[in-house]
Amino acid sequence: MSVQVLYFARYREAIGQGEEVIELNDDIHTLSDLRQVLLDRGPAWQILADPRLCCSRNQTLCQLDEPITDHDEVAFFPMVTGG
Amino acid sequence: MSVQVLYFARYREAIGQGEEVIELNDDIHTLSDLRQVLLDRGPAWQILADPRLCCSRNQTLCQLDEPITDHDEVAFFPMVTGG
Amino acid sequence: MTSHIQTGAFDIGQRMQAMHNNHDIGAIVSFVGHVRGQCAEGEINELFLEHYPGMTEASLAQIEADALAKWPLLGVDIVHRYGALKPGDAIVFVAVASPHRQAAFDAANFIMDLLKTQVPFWKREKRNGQAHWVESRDSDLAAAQRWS
Amino acid sequence: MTSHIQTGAFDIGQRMQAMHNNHDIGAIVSFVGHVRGQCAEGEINELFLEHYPGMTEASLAQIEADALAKWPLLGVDIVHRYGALKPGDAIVFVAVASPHRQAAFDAANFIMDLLKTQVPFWKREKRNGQAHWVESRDSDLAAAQRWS
Repeated sequence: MSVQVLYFARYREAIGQGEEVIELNDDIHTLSDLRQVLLDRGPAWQILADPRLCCSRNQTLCQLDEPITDHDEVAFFPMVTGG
Repeated sequence: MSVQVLYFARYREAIGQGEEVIELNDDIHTLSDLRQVLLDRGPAWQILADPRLCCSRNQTLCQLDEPITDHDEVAFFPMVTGG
Repeated sequence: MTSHIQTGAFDIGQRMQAMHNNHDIGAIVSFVGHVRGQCAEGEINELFLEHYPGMTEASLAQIEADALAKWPLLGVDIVHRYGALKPGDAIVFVAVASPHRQAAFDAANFIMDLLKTQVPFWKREKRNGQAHWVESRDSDLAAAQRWS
Repeated sequence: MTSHIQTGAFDIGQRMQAMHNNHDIGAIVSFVGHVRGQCAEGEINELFLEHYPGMTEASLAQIEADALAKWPLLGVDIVHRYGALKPGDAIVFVAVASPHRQAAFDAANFIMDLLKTQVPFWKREKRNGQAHWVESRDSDLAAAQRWS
């Protein structure tokens, strides 16, 4: 399956890109599985090990155990600081 | 002693006047004593028997047991409803 | 720290702008009270506000001082109208500036609760053509007691 | 019920005036957040706000819907800026109209608490010439949890 993945704020800066489309194997079922794929890419990606990492699926906040399906829009970002 | 007494809102309307100066005998010591003098004036003054009557001495909210002294400004009024 | 007791209308935008007079201010909370066109008893044609000149100003100054002692405020502005008002008219404006938002929210809420129960204003409504003095509400007394 | 995500400044007086669009409204509470000139770490030269287009609007719409389910509101207006801002600039405006004051205070407070913790905005400050992403505050999380 194919998902669009977005990164924001200091994650985006550390990773060096704001979005990408990723093709995932059949053994990837949750955002947690997807995050592990990204962590395995190398040092720049360790920012996603942030214990306070937030994530969303299709523009709704969710937990890492959220399942993902084909064509989802997924995002990883630090805790928000607006207002 | 001489005190200025003010009435507001529906008390003022019932009594038919907004302020007066009253000469008080030596046996009048508190706002409660003053109120009794006013109640003794007749039917129109019974509005001051209102159980939720409020009063002030020199423009500060107080209780009926507040002492009064010469030249005080005293007021009787219903519960406030501004804002 | 100011309070204005007046018969005339006031300019909310101008007052909001004047509140933001230094760069330590992070939050401004404002409250505007308006005359409603209806109440439980029917249509409101007119509202008349009586007050106690002198004591009104003194009690608002005391409430401002109490708010400043409770929260780290950088500004307070209070306007309250009296006399004849119509449905839709703004009666009261309270704005509070602070470095942080919760202090601004709490102080504005506190000032309104105390204003409703301690400042000598009385409302007379003309409803369905007849004049009635507005009754005080026990819920207002309860709200004011939260802060003591 | 509206929310506006924009780079440009907004006119507080005009928005306050637009909120008062019917005679059932008795109370309007507004919050304005401003960029401060100082923080604990030093002087702030510039603030840059990044956001997540699409999700920002969706999460504000959800917060508005939650507020409407909790309180009898007659109007909500939210404006949030993004991009480059300077000390003194207004970042965010939230206004709530209701028949009664406590609902307006509570709903505005609720919207700000949830906005601070659930809406995807991130602040980068330039302090003493160096850029830093602003850290989230545990006190903001605690404030949001009061409402759940």
